Amino acid sequence: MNIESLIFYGVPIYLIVMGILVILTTKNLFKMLLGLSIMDSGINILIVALGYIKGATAPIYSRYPEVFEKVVDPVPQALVLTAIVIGIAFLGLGLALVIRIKEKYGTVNVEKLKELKW
Amino acid sequence: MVNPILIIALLLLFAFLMPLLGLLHRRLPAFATLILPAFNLYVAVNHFLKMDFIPVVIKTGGFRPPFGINLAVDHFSLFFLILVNAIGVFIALSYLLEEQDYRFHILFLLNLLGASGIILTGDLFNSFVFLEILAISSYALAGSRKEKPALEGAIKYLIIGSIGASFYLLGVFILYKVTGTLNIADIALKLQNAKSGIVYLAGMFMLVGLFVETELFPLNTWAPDVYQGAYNRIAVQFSSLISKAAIYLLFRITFLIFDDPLFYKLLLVVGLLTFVVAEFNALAQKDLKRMLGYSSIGQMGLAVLAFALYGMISHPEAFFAATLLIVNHAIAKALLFANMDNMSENATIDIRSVNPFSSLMFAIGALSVMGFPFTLGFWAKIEILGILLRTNLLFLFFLIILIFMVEAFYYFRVITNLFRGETVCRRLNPLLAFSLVVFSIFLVYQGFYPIFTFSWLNRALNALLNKAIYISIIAGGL
Amino acid sequence: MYNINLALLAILAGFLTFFGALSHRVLRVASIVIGIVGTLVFAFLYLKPDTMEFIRMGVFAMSFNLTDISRFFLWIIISAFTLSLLPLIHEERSPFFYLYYFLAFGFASLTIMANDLLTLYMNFELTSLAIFAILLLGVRGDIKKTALKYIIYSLVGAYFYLGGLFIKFKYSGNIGFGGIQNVSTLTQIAIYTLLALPFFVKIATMPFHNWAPDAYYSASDSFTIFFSAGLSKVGVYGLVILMLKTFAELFKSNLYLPEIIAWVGGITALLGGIYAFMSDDAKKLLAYSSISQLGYVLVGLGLFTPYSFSAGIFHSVAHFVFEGVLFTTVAGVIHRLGTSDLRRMGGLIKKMPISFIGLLLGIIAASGIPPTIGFPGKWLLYEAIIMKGDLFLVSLVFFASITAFLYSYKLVHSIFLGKLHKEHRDVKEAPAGYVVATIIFLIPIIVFGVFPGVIFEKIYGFTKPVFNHDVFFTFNSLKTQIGFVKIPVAGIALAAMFAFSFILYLIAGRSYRAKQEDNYTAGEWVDEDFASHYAQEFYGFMRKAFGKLLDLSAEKFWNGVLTIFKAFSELTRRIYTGDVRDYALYLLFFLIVLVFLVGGKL
Amino acid sequence: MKILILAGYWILVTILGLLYMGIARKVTARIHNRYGPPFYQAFLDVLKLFSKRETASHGVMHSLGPVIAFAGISATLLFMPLGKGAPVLHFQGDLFVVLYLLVVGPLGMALGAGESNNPNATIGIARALSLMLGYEIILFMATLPVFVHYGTASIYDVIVKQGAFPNWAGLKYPLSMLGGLIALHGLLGEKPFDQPIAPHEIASGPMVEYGGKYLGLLQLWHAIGIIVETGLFINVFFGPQNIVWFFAGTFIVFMLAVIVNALMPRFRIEQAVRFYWGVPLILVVLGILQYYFWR
Repeated sequence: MNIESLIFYGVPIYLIVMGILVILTTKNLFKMLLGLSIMDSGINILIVALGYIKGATAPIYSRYPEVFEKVVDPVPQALVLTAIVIGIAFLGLGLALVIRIKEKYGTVNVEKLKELKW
Repeated sequence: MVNPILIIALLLLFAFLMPLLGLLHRRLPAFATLILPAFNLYVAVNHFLKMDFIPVVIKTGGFRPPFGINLAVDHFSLFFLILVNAIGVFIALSYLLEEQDYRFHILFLLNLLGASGIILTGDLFNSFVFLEILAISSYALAGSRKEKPALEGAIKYLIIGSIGASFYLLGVFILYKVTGTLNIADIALKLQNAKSGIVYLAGMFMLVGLFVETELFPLNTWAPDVYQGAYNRIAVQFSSLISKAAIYLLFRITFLIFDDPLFYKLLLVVGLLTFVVAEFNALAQKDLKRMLGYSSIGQMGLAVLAFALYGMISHPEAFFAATLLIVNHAIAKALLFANMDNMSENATIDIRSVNPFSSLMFAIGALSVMGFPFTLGFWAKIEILGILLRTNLLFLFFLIILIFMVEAFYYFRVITNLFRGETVCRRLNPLLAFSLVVFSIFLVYQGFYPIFTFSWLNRALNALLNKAIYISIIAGGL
Repeated sequence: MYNINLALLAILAGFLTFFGALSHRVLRVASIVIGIVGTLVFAFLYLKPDTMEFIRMGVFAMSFNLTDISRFFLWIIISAFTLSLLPLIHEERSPFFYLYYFLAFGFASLTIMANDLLTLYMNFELTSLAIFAILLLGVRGDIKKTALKYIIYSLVGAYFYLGGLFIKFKYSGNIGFGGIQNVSTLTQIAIYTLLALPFFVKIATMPFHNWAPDAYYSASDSFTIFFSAGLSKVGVYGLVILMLKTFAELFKSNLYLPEIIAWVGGITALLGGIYAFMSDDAKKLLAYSSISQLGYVLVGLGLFTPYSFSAGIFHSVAHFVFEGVLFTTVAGVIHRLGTSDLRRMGGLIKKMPISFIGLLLGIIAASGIPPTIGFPGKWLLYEAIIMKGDLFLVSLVFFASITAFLYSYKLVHSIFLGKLHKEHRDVKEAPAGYVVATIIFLIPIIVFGVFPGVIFEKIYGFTKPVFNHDVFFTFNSLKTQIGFVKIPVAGIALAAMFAFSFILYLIAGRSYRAKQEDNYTAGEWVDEDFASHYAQEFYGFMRKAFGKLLDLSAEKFWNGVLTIFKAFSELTRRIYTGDVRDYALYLLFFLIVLVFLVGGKL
Repeated sequence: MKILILAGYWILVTILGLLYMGIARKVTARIHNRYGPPFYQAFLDVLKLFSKRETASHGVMHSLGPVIAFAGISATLLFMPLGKGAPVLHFQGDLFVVLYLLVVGPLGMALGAGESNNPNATIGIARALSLMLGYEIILFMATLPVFVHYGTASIYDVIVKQGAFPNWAGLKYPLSMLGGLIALHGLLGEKPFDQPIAPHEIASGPMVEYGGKYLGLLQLWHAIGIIVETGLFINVFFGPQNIVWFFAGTFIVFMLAVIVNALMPRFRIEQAVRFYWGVPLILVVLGILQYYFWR
């Protein structure tokens, strides 16, 4: 386990765990969404890290075939780009919902959001 | 034949055009939401009838599979496409005259887009994108009713759903990392013989994402809240459209990629748990919609259970039962939830004032869900009991029968109350009434003479079962 | 003309009556009459043995066959149905009621014509559903609870039946009525129990009888005629067909199963009788009497000797006749009085003489006194049990038959004898429909009572192939290895002695008509308001004699079962705490479990 | 011819029955240390009752009740063999015919008494019917092993098959015989089982509203009833080989009952029923077990 892989894998996993911990512990809905976002970022970073090839360059189309051997896999990055967009969409929607909830309930405390249960 | 890619394209186009249409005429968006699923339905049926059993690959951007994003169309996906779009037509038609913001129609179209996309796509990452489109529009739809319960349900769904979706993405990526491709058929081809442990892990991650959408225990915690809180038409969408598209994906990738006893066992246990817990919970409910929601969950569990029995008996009857159950449930639950519009708001199981028409519709829907003879549900029940008996698990067999009794109890409790209540004739939405009648007639007619459903289902399942052809045609890049 | 067109005809007539009832009273009556005539004409002209099938799906085809057995029971149902329609003419009900009524008949007849277990199941379920709908249109009592109870009992039975059907299919490879080979006895018994359960429920065998008193009590009065006299025969038919066609070998070879079933029947007969004479409502009393009498039928069928089996089937015919007349006359009385409470009736003999005669002969038949239709079945049943050698069972059955005297007398006394209440002074005889039905019912009570051989001959037709036994009857006498009875002799002896003592009565001086209040009252003055009708707590002292026995309640038991289910559901629903953090935790746990699942493979 | 013989037997039984009743009154009186009426008092009673000029009736059923009662018991008599060789209708029916015909009489009387609108009458009948739950089953279970032992349900066949003294069924099945005797006591309605009549309580119950010819018919019914009921017991357990034995047997059994009657107080009705479900039930169950295990 070298320092590189520690950063590559440790950081995103740390982020994922932190995100989940935030979701599990906070009472604040807003913070919960932040936790979700953190977790999302962690997963995105993990994907990018997994797709990285050491010493390779960006996967930009080139006329010189020798460049192809040294580019990283473009697919994970494309995936992550899409995932980021999706993440933003859900975060925006979630925040909108939180605002609505604040209007209706007067609070963003999840413990107060237990009208529907059992 | 019309290119199925148009389904996705047109849905997306009109979703963007909605504000414009809304400017032209306030009724125009509603009509657009009717015409699009109707068009989709036409395309799907057309393909279903004219296609032979070989799946068709629709290339996008000129790449041949396994490169590029492509649509893989066979009878199985078309069957689900027909189902989903039929429900879409049903919803759009029923609520054609209802005053709604155009933004609502955008969400509806996006939802339909997500569902259709999941069903049509042949690409794993693409499926993730469509799943997210489906999910996000669902969150919005669930919260579209600006009432406390709806918002509460929506935010719960949003949180659980996005955690699940993140893991789905992770799973997809791990698969990509192992196989180097995102094409479902290609992945299946490469994983056909050797599956390493990491593939199992990927599968589990993906299943977590899918279980949320297919409302399986213990990830279905959001579902009853959404069913209870959302508009009735949204509840219809959840029970008959969203979860059905998700279960298609579950079936497809489980059978195609993770065709392994471990997965079937997992699905069996999860399906059974879902079924048992949900049906028992329904027994204890006071709120009618919540009860129906639990019943929906239970039916999904039963369908997954039936599907998972394939791992034990290796007989296509398992798929047949599962799919038949899904069809029956989609239609019957659409009937039940849409019918809730004719009843008083926040109806409890002790509902009293109701008009005779909606009582009748409720009864037909409930009888079909229960699997009463001469409804479509009867055949589903027969098939499920049949495959359960094939497994020699007599305990399971009788457990399911016992749960059927529980189900009968809580449904008949409501039916009893409905038919004894003093009748108050509320004004019926004529279009809704029309579609309810069409669906109930379908259920009863197919109960008498299910040849139509059976033959279409058989065609669909032939396509699913011919895994080798699917893989060779699509991954082979013909 | 297919036989199943009978059901189609009934459904058609049901819709006709539905629209008739919607429009005008006269049209309603006319369409009911059309229903009666149509059913009878079809039954007489077109019922013939044939088989047909449609909707073939894999191993399943919906098939119908009018065998001798089905024809026998079909005739009972047709008779009960048409006769119960006569009183129905006078009942003004919701249009749907008539529709369901005809539907119940249609599906019941299809059930009986079914040629395989699944077809039988489908039509049986729909019969239950139609009855459920009728019960929802009940007239008194806790209707919702009653209807729910009925359908749940029926469905529980039916679902077990479905389970049994599949297991039978697994072992025998078909869902016809054919037997099962090469299967252990225990499995066969299990399959039989599952398959027979809905029919036990239908004939209200204890402990599955709870729905019956409530259902009979709350249902419309003319429907109960059909319900008890006709529809319960669907259950009897089911048991008969299972025993004769599917499990004949099992019943012949197994020592314990026949005994157990017969004992269940005997206990049902006894407890049904006891509950009958302890109940204070006419309809509930009759309901329990119906349960009790069907208990004898079950004893006969269960014991599975040629004599007992014939006796059981004969007694089910008798049950149809006397329960029919009892329910008809009681329905007439309730129609006039507006109450079914025995404590609020009394002294109607002068007001409703024909109903009285009907009820009297009904209870005589129910008690099994010769020469009525109740006698031959019971006689043969006793002899059969004695021949089988189970002396305790025959004692039990005899004990049960004594209870029949108690509830019979309570019924007839509380309604027709004793003091006429003031407010009933202007009560008239029951309307024509009731009277006509009563009179028609009375004919078979006597005719088949004196000449039981007519029915036994039909029964012999389908028991012969199974038991291969000799003819034990002539048209008016029965003979077993241990006994013999020539019923007309008993009848003639009774009649002659009656004539003689009547002459004695005539020549012995006049009698004058005393007023009702003109009584021996130990010196007290009695006027019209004096409450001298003994109907409250008629057998109240028996409460002390029975002690704890009356506290035995199947209802409590089943409620306990339901409570367990509900408690379990209260437990499972706690999983859904409503807190989204818990939900996230579940997700995480589930994920960890999944990871552990694949842990070994990593 | 046959009918004449039947009629002769019927008249004989009626006369003897009335005689038994008279003697019973005498015996009871002597036990009570009274002088008592003459032994032919019952005849006088019946004659007197039938010669009454006018009788009160409460309605058709009230009038017909005693008629049916008398007809029922008479018809039963025709099916009851009077010992071996007595030509009656026994070959046309067996035990169960007798048991069910035996009910016609009480039923008729119950119907008649019911119409009288006197609660005492109905109470008496309710008690009588309830008491049946006690003794009938005991009587039935007592006779059962005997019938099964001889493989027949015909009373006459039982008489013929068991033969004379040492072969009496009552000696083969003493426990059943004892149970049967106790049951017979209830059947006869003697104390402590006279709750249906209970003169001091409910004014002789069902008979309360009857007088004149109705009571006369009921007296005749009672007279025949005594012979039929005790006769059933005698026929089954002591196989009387000729008609003299039959009447002697019935007389002895009846006198036994009368003596017990004279000495006993009365049970409450539920006590009486419960009494039958106690010791007598055990006796007859043992009798049946004896048939199974120690024939």
